[in-house]
Parts: sequence; C-alpha cells; structure tokens
Amino acid sequence: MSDHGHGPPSVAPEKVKVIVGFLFFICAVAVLGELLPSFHPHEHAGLEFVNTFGFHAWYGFLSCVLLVLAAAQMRKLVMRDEDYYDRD
Amino acid sequence: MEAPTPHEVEVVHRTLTDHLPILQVIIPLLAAPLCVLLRERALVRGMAIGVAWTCLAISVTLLQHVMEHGVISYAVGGWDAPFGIEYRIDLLNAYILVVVSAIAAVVFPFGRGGEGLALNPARVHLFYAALLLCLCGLLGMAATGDAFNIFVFLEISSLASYSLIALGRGRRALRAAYSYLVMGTIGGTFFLIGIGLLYQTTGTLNIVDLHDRLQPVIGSRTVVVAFAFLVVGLGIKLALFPLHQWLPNAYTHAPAKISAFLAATATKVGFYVLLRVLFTIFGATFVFTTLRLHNLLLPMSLAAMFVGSLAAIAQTDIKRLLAYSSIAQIGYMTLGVSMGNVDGLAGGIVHLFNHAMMKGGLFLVVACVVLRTGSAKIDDMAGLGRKMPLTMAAFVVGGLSLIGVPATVGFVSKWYLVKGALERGWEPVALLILLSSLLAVIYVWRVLEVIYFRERPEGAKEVGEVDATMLIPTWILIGAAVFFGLRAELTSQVALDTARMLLGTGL
Amino acid sequence: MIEQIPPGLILIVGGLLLPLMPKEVRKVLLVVLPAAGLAHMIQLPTDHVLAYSVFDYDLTMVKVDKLSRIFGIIFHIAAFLTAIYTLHEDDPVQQVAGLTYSGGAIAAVFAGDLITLFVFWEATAITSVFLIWASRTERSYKTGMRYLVMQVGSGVLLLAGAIVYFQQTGSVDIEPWTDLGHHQMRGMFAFDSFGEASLAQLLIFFAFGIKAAFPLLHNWLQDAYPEATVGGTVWLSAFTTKLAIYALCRMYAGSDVLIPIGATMTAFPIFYAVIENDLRKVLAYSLNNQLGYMVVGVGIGTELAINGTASHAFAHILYKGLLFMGMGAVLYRAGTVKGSELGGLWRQMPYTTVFTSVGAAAISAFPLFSGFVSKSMILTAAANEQHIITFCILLFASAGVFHHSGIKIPYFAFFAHDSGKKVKEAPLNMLIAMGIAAALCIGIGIWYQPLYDLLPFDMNALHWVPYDTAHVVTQLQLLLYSAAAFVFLQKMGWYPPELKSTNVDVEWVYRKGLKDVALATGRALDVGYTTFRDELFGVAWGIVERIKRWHSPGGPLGEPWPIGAAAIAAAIMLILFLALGWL
Amino acid sequence: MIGYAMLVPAVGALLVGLVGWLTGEDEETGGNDKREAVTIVATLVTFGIVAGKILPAVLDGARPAWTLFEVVPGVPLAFEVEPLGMLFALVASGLWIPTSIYAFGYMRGHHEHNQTRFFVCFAAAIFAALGIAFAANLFTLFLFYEVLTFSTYPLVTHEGSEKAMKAGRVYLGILVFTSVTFLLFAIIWTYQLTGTLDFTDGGILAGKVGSGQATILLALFAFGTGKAALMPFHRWLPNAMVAPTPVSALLHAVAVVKAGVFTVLKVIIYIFGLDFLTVTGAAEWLCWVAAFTLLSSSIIALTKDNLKARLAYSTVSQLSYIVLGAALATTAGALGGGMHIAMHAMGKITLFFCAGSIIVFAHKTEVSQMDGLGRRMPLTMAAFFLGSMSIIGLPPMGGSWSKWYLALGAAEADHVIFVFVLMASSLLSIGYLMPVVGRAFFLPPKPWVDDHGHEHAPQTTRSEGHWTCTVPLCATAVGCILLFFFGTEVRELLLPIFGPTSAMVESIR
Repeated sequence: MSDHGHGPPSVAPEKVKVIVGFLFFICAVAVLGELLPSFHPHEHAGLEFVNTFGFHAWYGFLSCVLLVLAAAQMRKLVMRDEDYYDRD
Repeated sequence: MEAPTPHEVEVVHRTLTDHLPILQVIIPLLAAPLCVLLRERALVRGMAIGVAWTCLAISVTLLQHVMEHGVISYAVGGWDAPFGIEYRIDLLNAYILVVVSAIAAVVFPFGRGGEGLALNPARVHLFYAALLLCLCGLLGMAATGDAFNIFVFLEISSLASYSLIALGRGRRALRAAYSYLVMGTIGGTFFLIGIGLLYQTTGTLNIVDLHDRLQPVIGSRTVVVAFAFLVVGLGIKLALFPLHQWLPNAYTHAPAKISAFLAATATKVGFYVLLRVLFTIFGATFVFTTLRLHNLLLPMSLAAMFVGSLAAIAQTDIKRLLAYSSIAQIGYMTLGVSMGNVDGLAGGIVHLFNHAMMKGGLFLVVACVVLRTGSAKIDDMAGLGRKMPLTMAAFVVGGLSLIGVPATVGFVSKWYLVKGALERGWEPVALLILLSSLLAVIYVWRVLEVIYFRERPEGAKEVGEVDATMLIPTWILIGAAVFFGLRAELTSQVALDTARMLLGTGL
Repeated sequence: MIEQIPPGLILIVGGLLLPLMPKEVRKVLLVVLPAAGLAHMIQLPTDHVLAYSVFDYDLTMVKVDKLSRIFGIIFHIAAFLTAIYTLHEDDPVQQVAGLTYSGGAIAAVFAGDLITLFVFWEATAITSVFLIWASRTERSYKTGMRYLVMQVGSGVLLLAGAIVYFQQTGSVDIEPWTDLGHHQMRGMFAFDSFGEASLAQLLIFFAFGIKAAFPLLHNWLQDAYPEATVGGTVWLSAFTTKLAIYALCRMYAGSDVLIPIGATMTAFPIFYAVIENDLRKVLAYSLNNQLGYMVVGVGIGTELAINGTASHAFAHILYKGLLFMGMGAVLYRAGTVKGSELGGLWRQMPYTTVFTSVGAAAISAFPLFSGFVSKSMILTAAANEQHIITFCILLFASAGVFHHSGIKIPYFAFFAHDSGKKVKEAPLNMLIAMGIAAALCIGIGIWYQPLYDLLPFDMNALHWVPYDTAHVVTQLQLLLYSAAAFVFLQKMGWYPPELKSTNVDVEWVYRKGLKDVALATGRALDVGYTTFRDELFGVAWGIVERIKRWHSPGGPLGEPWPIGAAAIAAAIMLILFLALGWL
Repeated sequence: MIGYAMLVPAVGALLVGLVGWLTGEDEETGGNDKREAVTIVATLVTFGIVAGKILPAVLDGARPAWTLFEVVPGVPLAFEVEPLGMLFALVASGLWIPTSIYAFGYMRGHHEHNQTRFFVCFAAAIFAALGIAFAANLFTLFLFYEVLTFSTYPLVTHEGSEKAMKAGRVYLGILVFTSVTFLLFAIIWTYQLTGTLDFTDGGILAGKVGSGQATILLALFAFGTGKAALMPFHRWLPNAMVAPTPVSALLHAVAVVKAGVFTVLKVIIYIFGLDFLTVTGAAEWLCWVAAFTLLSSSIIALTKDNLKARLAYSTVSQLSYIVLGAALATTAGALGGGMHIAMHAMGKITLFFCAGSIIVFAHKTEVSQMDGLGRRMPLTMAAFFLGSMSIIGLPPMGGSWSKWYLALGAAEADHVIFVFVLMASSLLSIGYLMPVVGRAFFLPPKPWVDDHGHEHAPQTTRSEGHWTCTVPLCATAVGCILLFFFGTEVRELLLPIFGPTSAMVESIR
C-alpha cells in the first residue's frame, strides 16, 4: 500500500503472509463447499444465474475491485481540502 | 329656506328675556365707551370680563330657547321686518353666538389684564374698549338678520381688530395692522357692493326677505355679480386661500392674547356670514346646482389645506405656524361647504366650533410661552417640557386635536368631512383630507420634539410655570377640545340640525 | 396504574430530573432508568392501548403490537448499553439529552396517531442536537445547527402531512397494515409510484425519508455523527434512523418505490465509505448503507421482508452501536479517528480491537454473527419477489459492506502501519458496554430463536431457516473473496490511501449554496427595502424641498404677499367667481 | 367590571406619576420603591379583575358590555368583551405583571433616567391595550389604537438620543400615517356603507358591498393596521428596538403588535365575517402578502447579528402568522391566529426578557458575542431556549398548538402552499434563534473588548441578572410549557367567536 509517513507495519510481514495464505486456503474451501451433499441452492425464478458454480465467489471479488477502483476515480471528483467548508 | 311659519316666530316682545337678542349686542357696545370713561385698570378689566360672561349667559339662553322653541325674531325699535331691522336668531347663529361669547369669556380673564400683552398700563382701558367693540361687532354680525347691519358690524369688528393688532410690539405689528386694514377694507367694500346690488334688484335688506325676492330673478347677471362680490369679500374676511394674505402677519404680530381671541372668533364669524349668504340668501339649489360653486370652492379648500399645512411645517415662529395652520383649518370648513351635503356641511360647521376651541387654546399656550420666555421662536421653546409642564401638556393635547386624534374635537370634524366626501362619492377628496391631517402631525411634532427632547440651552433665561389666571383659561379651552371630542354628539347634533336646516332638508 | 405510564416517559421524565441529582445518583439513574423502562414496557400486553384526547381529538398515546414491541425492546437495550458506555464521563447535558432522546424515540414507536408521533418525532430532533453540540467546538456547533434544521424539517413535513391527511379524512390515527394475501402487507400510506401518491402521502414519505437518510436527503447523517461526542454518536446511531425505518415499516410497507430507493441507499454510500478518512464518518456512510437493506425490506412488504427489516434493525442497532463504541473508544484514547493518523492500536487496545472486530463481523453478516440471521431474510425476500436487479445490488453492497466496515475500520484503526501513538485500553465501563454488545451480536447469530419470536410474523409459518448449507457457503464465498480482493488491491497498490480530505456530497448544496443564497436574499431584502425607501424618500424629499422652499418664509406661499399682490389676487378671485355664473 | 379593569391602569398611571413626582428618583439607579409599589399594585389589581371577574363571565358564555355615551350620533364609546378580546386582555394584563417586575430591575440596572415618565406611559399603554381588547365597535377600537400609539411614543424615544428620536419619528410616522390614511378611511367608509361600526357575529358587510369593494376595504384595513407590521409597513418595529427592553418585551412583542393583529382578526371575523370572505375571496391576496412578510422577515432575521433586531424581525414574521390565519378565512385559521396571540406573546416576551438581561448584566448585544454565555447565565439562557422552542413551534411548547391550527386552516382553505410557508418559516426560525442557544451553551467564551478598547478575559463565573429580571423570564418560560398543556383551555375560550353552535365549529371538532 502507498504510505504516508506512518511507522512500520503493526503486524509482522511474515505473520501477514501466514494470514493471507490462510485466507486463500479458506477461499478455496468455500468454493468447494458447493460440492457438499447438503448444498441445495434456493431456486428463484429469474435468478437462476445466482446458482451457477462459484457465482458468489467471483461476484464478491469483482464487486470489491470495481467498488474500490470506482471510488478511487470518484475521489478525483469530490475530494477537497479538509477545511473546505470552514473557509468563507 | 322656507319662510318661518307663525308658530315658530315669537312676535310679542315684552319681558327682559325677550330682549336678549339685542342685549347680546348692546351690552358690549355700551361697555366699550364706558371703559374709556372709567380708565381704572382693574375696574375696566372686571367689567370686560363681566360683559363677556353676561354675553355668554345670554347666548346660551338663546341657544336653549331656539332649540326648544324655534327661531326668534326680534324687531329693533318695534318696526317689524322687512321694514325695520330684524334680529333673527336661529340654530346657526345661536350656535355662533355661543362660540364667540364663550371664547370671549375664557380669553378675557386670561393673564391678569395687560400682563403678557406688554401694554403700556396707561392704555389698558383702550385695549379693553377695542376688545369689547370687536366682540360687539362679531356678536352683531351673528345676531342680525339684516344684510346692511351685517356690514356695519363687520366694519366695527374689523376696525377694532386693526387697532388691537396694532397694539402688538414694534413696527411690524403696525405694518401687519395696516395691511389687514387695506385687505379688510377691500373685503368690506366688496361685501357692500354685493349688498348694494342685491338691494337694487330686490329692494330689501332683510335676509329672509332677500331670499324670497331673489327667487324670481335668481339667474340674472346682477345676482351673479352680487354673489361673486359677496363671496370674495367674505373670503377675504375669513382668510380663504388665496385671500388669506393678511392673516399670518396679523396673527403673528398681534399680542398673543389677541391672536387667540381673533383666531378663535373672527374668521368663524366670517364663515358664518358666508353660510348665511350662500344658504339663506341665495339658497343651496342656486349655489350648488346653478352655479356649481363646488367647482371653485373645492380646489380652493384643498389648496388651503395643503398650502396652509405645508407652510406651517416650514415656519420657525410658533405663532406664524399656528396662523398658517388656521388657514388650513379654514380650508376644512369651506371644504365641508363645498360638499353640499348634510355630513359635509355639518363637518364644516362643527369644525368651526372645534377649531375655535383648539386654536384658541393653542394661542393661549403661546401667550404663556411668550410671557415667560419673551420669544415666539420655536427653537426658544427647547426644554420647556420640564419647566412648564402643565402649559406644555396643554400644547400636547391641543396639538393632538389639531392632528385629529380620536377623543379630540379635531377627530370629530374629520369624521364628518370624510363621511361627507364618501357620501358625495369623492373618495380621493376623503383621502386628501386624511393626508393633510398628517401634515399636522409633522408641524405639531416638530414643536413637541423641541419642547420635550431638546435641552434648554445653557444660559437661557430661567423660566417657570405660569400662574392660574393663565392656566385655567388655557385648560378650559383645551379641556373643551377633549370633552367635545368625546361627547361630540352635543356639538355634532347641533351641527347636523343646522346643516339640514341650511340645506332645506328639514330638521 | 403502571399501565397508564407510556413507554419512554420514564426515560424522559427521569432524564429531565437528572440535573437535580448529585453526580453519583445521576450515574446510577442513567443506567437504571433504561432498565426500568424496559421492565415496564415488557410487561405491557400486546394490544395495550392508552388513549387520551386533546382539543376533541381522540389520540392514542400508546398502542402496543409486535412491531412496536420489538423496536421498543431494542431501543431500551441500546439506551442501556449506551448509558453504560458513557458512564466514565460526567456531562449532565449529554446524560439528559441521551435519556430524553431515547425516551422520545421509544414513545414515538408506541404512538398510535400522527400527532403523538409528531410530538415525539420533534422531541428526538430537539434532544439529540445537544449530543452534537456537546462536543463544544465551532464545527460541532455549526453541524448541530444544520442537523437541527434537517431534523425539525422532517418533523414539520410530518406535521404538514398529518394536517393535510386530517383535512381529507378527519382522522389522524395510524392504521394497521392491510393484509393483501400471499403474505403481502400494505401500510396505510403505501404507494407504488410517485404519480399515484396523494400530497399527504408524499409529505409524510419525505418526512420519514429525511430521518431514514434517503439518497439526497442523507447528508445530515454523515455531517452530524462524526461531530458528536464520543458517547453522543453512539446515542445517535441507535435511534433516529431506526425510528424512521420503524415508521416507514408501519405506514409504507409494500410501497414499490421504496425498493429502488433502498437499493440505491445500499450501494451509493459505500463508494464514499471507501474514500472517507474519518472512520466515524465511514461508519455513518455504512449505517446509511445498512438502512438501505431495511428500506428495501419495507418496500417489498412481505411478511418475510418485514420480519427481515425488524430483525435487521434489531441486530443493526447492536453492531452499529458496537462499532461506534469501538471508534469512540479510539477517539477517546487517541484523540482522533482519522484513518490517516491511526494504525497499530491492537497492541494497546486489545479488547477494543476484539469487540470492534466482532461488530465488523456482525455487520458483514458472517455466519454465526447477528447480521447473518437478519440480512439474509431481506435478500431472500427480494429474490422471492423476483426483484432481480435489486437483489444483485444488495449482493454487491453486501460485499462492499465487508470491504469498508468489516475490513477497513478494524484494519486502519488497529492494524495497518503503526501510528506510533501510545494509548491506554478503553475505560472499563466502555469495555463492559462493548462486551455486552459483542456478546449479543454473537448470541443472536447463534441463538436466533428468541429474536425470531419477537418478530411481527410467525417465523415458523414462513418456513425460514437461516443456517442451511447453501446460505452459509454462498455467504462465505462472497465475504472471503471480498477479503481476497482487499488483499489483491493492497498488493497492487490500487487501494486508495487514507488522505486528509473532505469529500463533497449533496450537503454542498446547502452548506455552500443555500446558506449563501438565504443570507444574500435576507440582506438583499433588507438592504433593498432600505435602498428603495431611501431612493423613494430621496425623490420625495426633492419634491418636498421644493414645496418647502415655496412655503418657507421668503417663499411665495410662506410669506404674505405685498398688499398690491393680495389685492390683485382678490380681483382674480372675483373674476373666477364671476366666471362661475357664465359657465 | 370592564370599567374598573380599564380604570385601574389609567388611575395607576396617574398615581405612578404623582408618587414619582412627589418622591423623586434615586440619583444612582433612578428607582423609587414607593412608585414601584404603586405599579405593582396596579398590575395585580388589573389582572385580578380581568382574570378573576371578567374571565369567568366570558367562560360562561356571557359578553359583558358597557356603553358610555355616543360620541357622534350613532357611534357610541362602548365596550363588549368577546372571547378574542378576552384573550388579548388576559395576555396584556397578565404579562404586565412580570414585565413590571422585570422593568424595575432592568431600569435600575441600566441607570435609566426619567423612570417615572416611563412607568406612567407604560401603564397608559396597558390602559389603551385593554381599551382595544374590549372595544365593542371600530370607533372605540380606533380611539384606543391611537392612544396606544401616542402613549408608547415616549417609550420609544425614552433614551432621548438622536437615534431614538429618529426611531420615534419612523414609529409615529408609519403608525399614524397608516392608521389615519387607511384605517380611519376604512372605518368611516364602513360606517358610510353599513350605518354601524359594531363588531357583530358574522360580520356587517355581507350584502352591503361587492367583492371588489370588499377587497379594497380589506386592503385599507390590513395596511391601515400598521401595528400588524405587514410589509411594507414593518420598519417601525425594528426601529422601535431602541426603546428600553421591557418596552420591546411587552409592547413591541405583545401589546402594541398584538393590538395590530388583534384588530385585523377582529375586523375579519366581526366586520367582514369569515363566510363573506370565503364567498368573495377578498382576502386571498392578503394571504400572499402575509406569506411574503412571514418568509422574508424570517430571512432578514437570519442576517441580523444584533439580538434585539433579530427578535424584532422574528416578531414581524410571527405577526404575519396571525394575519395569515385571519386571511385564510377558515375557522381553524382564525382560531390558530387567535391562539397564536397568546402563544407568541408568551414566547417572545421570554426572549426579549432574556435579551434585556443579557444587555444589562452581560453587556452583550450581538449574537456573535454570546459564546459561552450559558455558563454565566444558565437560567437566562435556558429560558431563551424554551422561548425559542415555542416560537419555532415545537412541542411541548404552546406555540405548537397555534401552528397546528394555522396549518390546518391553510389546508382547510385548500391552500396547502401556506402550510409549506408556515413550515418553512419554522425552519428559518430555528436558523435565527437556536444559534443563540448553541453558542451560549456549547462554545467557549471569547474574550471581550469593552467600550474603552480594553480586552478582558472571558467571565465564566456564574452571574445571572438581578432576581427581578431572572424570575420573570423564568416564569414566562415556564408559561410557554404550561400553554402547551392548557392549549385546550385557550381553544375553548376562543371557540365562541364562531357563534355558539356554528357548523364551522363542528368542522374542526
């Protein structure tokens, strides 16, 4: 991440690596969860695409990426100085 | 107007009471030379006051009599009208007699004789002689039923006024008196010419008779010319704009007490004679239908109201301010006449009384001020509110009345005038009446601010309240302005009845 | 006798009496009053009605049913927790404001008619502003003014609507839902498109809309909450907006227009939340997003959706309160909640870190946390009614919520780079309050049945089971891949950094525009009047001066003419009068 | 009874003057205990008669009357107490008590000169206000209307400075100009058209004038009542703020201005008649004028930093609420207007009391100087808060009831736009009133610079004003709350103005 004069990372990088690794692991598990025998997707007319394999996984990922990228673009439009409203 | 029916006219004259109409005039007339003979200051003064009060008593009795029994006709020397001189007292002139004698009764005792007049004590008897003559003339004009007799009394009162005005301080008083003399004489002459023309046409001088004999020839050139001379002549006497030129100087330079008396009476009697001429001699039909007098009288009245008030605003001398205000107020009266309806005419008539009260009272206040400060400049009145609280309170009330605040007489006049205008369908005129009264706010308030909110200048003469002989007359008039503002039915009923009588719409 | 006491009144009256008490008693009462209020409220039977009359109007002070009851309960709990949370501070203003504010909100929930509702609606507005002003800064003062205008503005719209409605129908009663069949409910003022709505419906709709922070009407929320005091924001977060949700639910259930509005609310604020630096403001945006789910639920208006809304409000008050408590604790200790100035606090504030993380998990609707058992009802209801786009937006927003509330808040406050700040753990009372809230977040997520029993409609009849494999797995997928995206974006360096900044939102319209316009108009009116008058007087004065010159001594009309002129005037007048006879 | 009620302040004025004149004024403070005692007895006796004797009779449905004499034939000086007048009389005489007490403290605290004149004129103004309240016909009303104008003039110019004189001129100029040119004109015209001036249930003009003429007449009445401060004849009110604050409090927030709107209400209800106005639509334009005044003066108030000026413009705005209520010509509107007389009076007098206390005891006049004042004067500022809430119209304050009825009246008249106007004005009033509260309680006090240019550290110790000032303002603040809970009583008092069993009354039940 881009930094702004902050101190060192508060969590040691090696620990972060472990955590991230664990995250990727359970991400995989979550997708595989759809294979469980008790997995009975709820059927809704018109929403069949929701039940395609791994839909929530990629939808969640893409949503977030798009959200952040869009927000970053929006920032160019709306960002002002902190005391913007206090100035007269 | 209709000829009096027999039961309305008292024919037999036997008791003293029956001689009241002539006594009303004769007493001051006889008292005047007596003054010159007596010379003693206190004596003269006492007599003058006594005469004034007697006149008041007589006039009140007459008014009561007229209100109860109708018109009184009195033949001087026993020769009946139209051949002899008739003194004819109806509601209108009984009312005028009361006003004039009441003012006299209040003003004469004001300020212990010559005090405040700055008179040479040796001349006090002459002053009272003139004053009584003036009173006599005014009462006579009101009482008589004979046109030429009116002229005679007019001249008596005028000549007395000239001399009274000339009593004022300095050469300017003389000049004022002189210019009044000239103008008054022109007025008198015009009036005389008018009467002469009428006499030539009709052969009579009796007012009632004149009316009857004029009817067949009413439209003739001679009659119209007579009308014009009479009205313009009277216009000068009552200071109708633009014939008012004598008035401001006369009132300004006369002794304040005289200003009070003249302002309250002289123009009023002139107005009375105007009413007589218009309604009794010529008749409302001729005046309003044939000649359409209102076409001329209305603009003149409005001009008087505004010019008078505006000029009052611009004045620096309090007496001159009040004088110009009088011109405006006379405008109200003639405005009422020009409406030619009961409410309007009643407004004019009631204003005659009302204005007498308030303007008389205000001039007396000024007399007090002049006595104490020696100046009639408005600026010299600074801070008097604390020094002369009672006198200045009288000025406040009088001023409010001049503005026409409700509960004062000024309001009552305005009420009828506006009502008359609306009845006539003259909404703009009604509005102008109200607007012009706002001008009064300005000129009154200018003075009040000086009196109450400006400090007495350093080193100014130390002044104190005046004594009771001045306060009481002042407050009687000012009090009357409030009393008759609240109990206006007393005056306005008379005015309404009179107006109906004059317009011939029945009592 | 005790039933004659309306719910909320104990808090209001007790709150108003607080300043008369000594400090210690005040603190005890602060906690006891909400508890007492809850005890009193719970024992009121459903269908309890307390009527009164004013001006010949028959009004209903209290009307208890299942919907009002569940909101009443959670409002009391929130008041109780917040009271504990603020015990370390001794500010009578906040204590009075907090209690009366929550009392007002509770009383409003039980109001049986529009006038009573209005009275307490305004009461919440007026009392809550003190929680903002209590920060005692120039900024908070100004924010408070804006907040107050917006809140009272909502109140006057409600009043106007009530009046128009009363004028049309002669009634101000709040009517129960109409059952349309197929488990579909419809509130008394529900409408499907703006075209068909009556004026009264619209007025009240916008009245609620302001407090519910509808898009474009929302900005007071993000403006006010970050400026309130540490405890104030926690008070604020619980009541105002949820009262609006309650009111919407009661009167506008089944309004189709609410669905797109709610969907927009879920999506639109999260963009701001991503780039916002002030973490309490981030939470304010996220609160706005959560309200969106509830608004959608109200709009759908089926029994499941309404239950979802009620339970989500319940859960939301707890976890959002918890998050604000956590950030409040940070602010209290570190003196700031700017993301750009924080980081690495987990070592110094471990408990706070844990509790906040629980809140973050709950808002993100992780399985076993409260958000999961409530929010999924709304999504399912949307899917059931085939609101496909809405469903997708809600899904998108769910991922986004995790992103900014679930990850960003704890990450920037407690982890990320060490800010170097040396701070202490939060005070004990804060920890207790957070602890209880955290426990409830987890408790509800696991033992959800007591909550479900409180819901307006029987959950068993709706055949609803929160935990089945499909729900759990898909929800986990959504959340975990969001987390993966966060890691990805961080690694790529695409994640927008925390920057000191102000982000322009619709408030610009009134903070910059309307205010200037109003002041300028005022000055123009005043100055314009004066100028106009002066101009007029100037012209008039010119005329008057001229007239005056004529009338002054020395002027032609202010001075008597010489005798000759006067005589001529007399002659002219004579001619004029003579002319009368010839014309 | 009516006579006594009016006699007491009149005689009180004379006695105050007499006692003050005989015993003089304290050199330092200008006070005089004996004189003050006379004032306070007069206030108590007056209120006692109004509330204890006249009110019960009116509540029983009676309309006590007293005719003195005919001033001009057909127009008597007469009094009759109908509910609206009863309310106005109650307000004026009731608030006279706290204002007098307040004035003692204020005038002494301010070392005012000429206090005897002040208290004399004050009593005279109350006398006039009662006369207006009880007037049985337009003439009597007009009479006392003018008495009120002239008796308050010396109060406006009390300071005697050039500024005060100028304000006095504006005051008198506008009030007399409008009343003489428009109001008197309208009164005489009405008399000319109908032959009566009596206030009559259902009005006297119906059937006598057409809608065009009615519109003109109404305009004359509405603008003629300059005391109602309809734009563009509102400037006298802000100008009159140079007067000592008790004057602003009772007269320019209660007696004088309420006399104005009271006149408008009375004329609309008893001269025109609501039905007549509804049928002819002659009052339609007046709604718009009132609405404009209402909003624009609120906006102007926003721009004023001087607290008294702000309150003055707020008064202008609130007066237009009442005019609007009347002009809507609906039962609810008129009722709301009537109620607002009492509600606004209580709220605004509180605010002016507070403003006065702030001026005298904290020496602050501008809103921007009031930071942190809440620490110094917590009671005063708390009272200000309550008063503000009432003016804004928030529950639980009396002001919310009148606003309810006014808005209901607008809806009843099918003029929903005016509902919005009222609501918008509420928001604006937050904008100009609440900053005082917010600043006082929640901003740190600023150092202040005195008249000599010395900077002083902010005073933070608690120092309320003198008790004679603090007690009245607390009392009226509590009054604002009480009026909320006794709103029904006010309404019950007023309902008979629509006739005993009118169908219109039923419509708002």
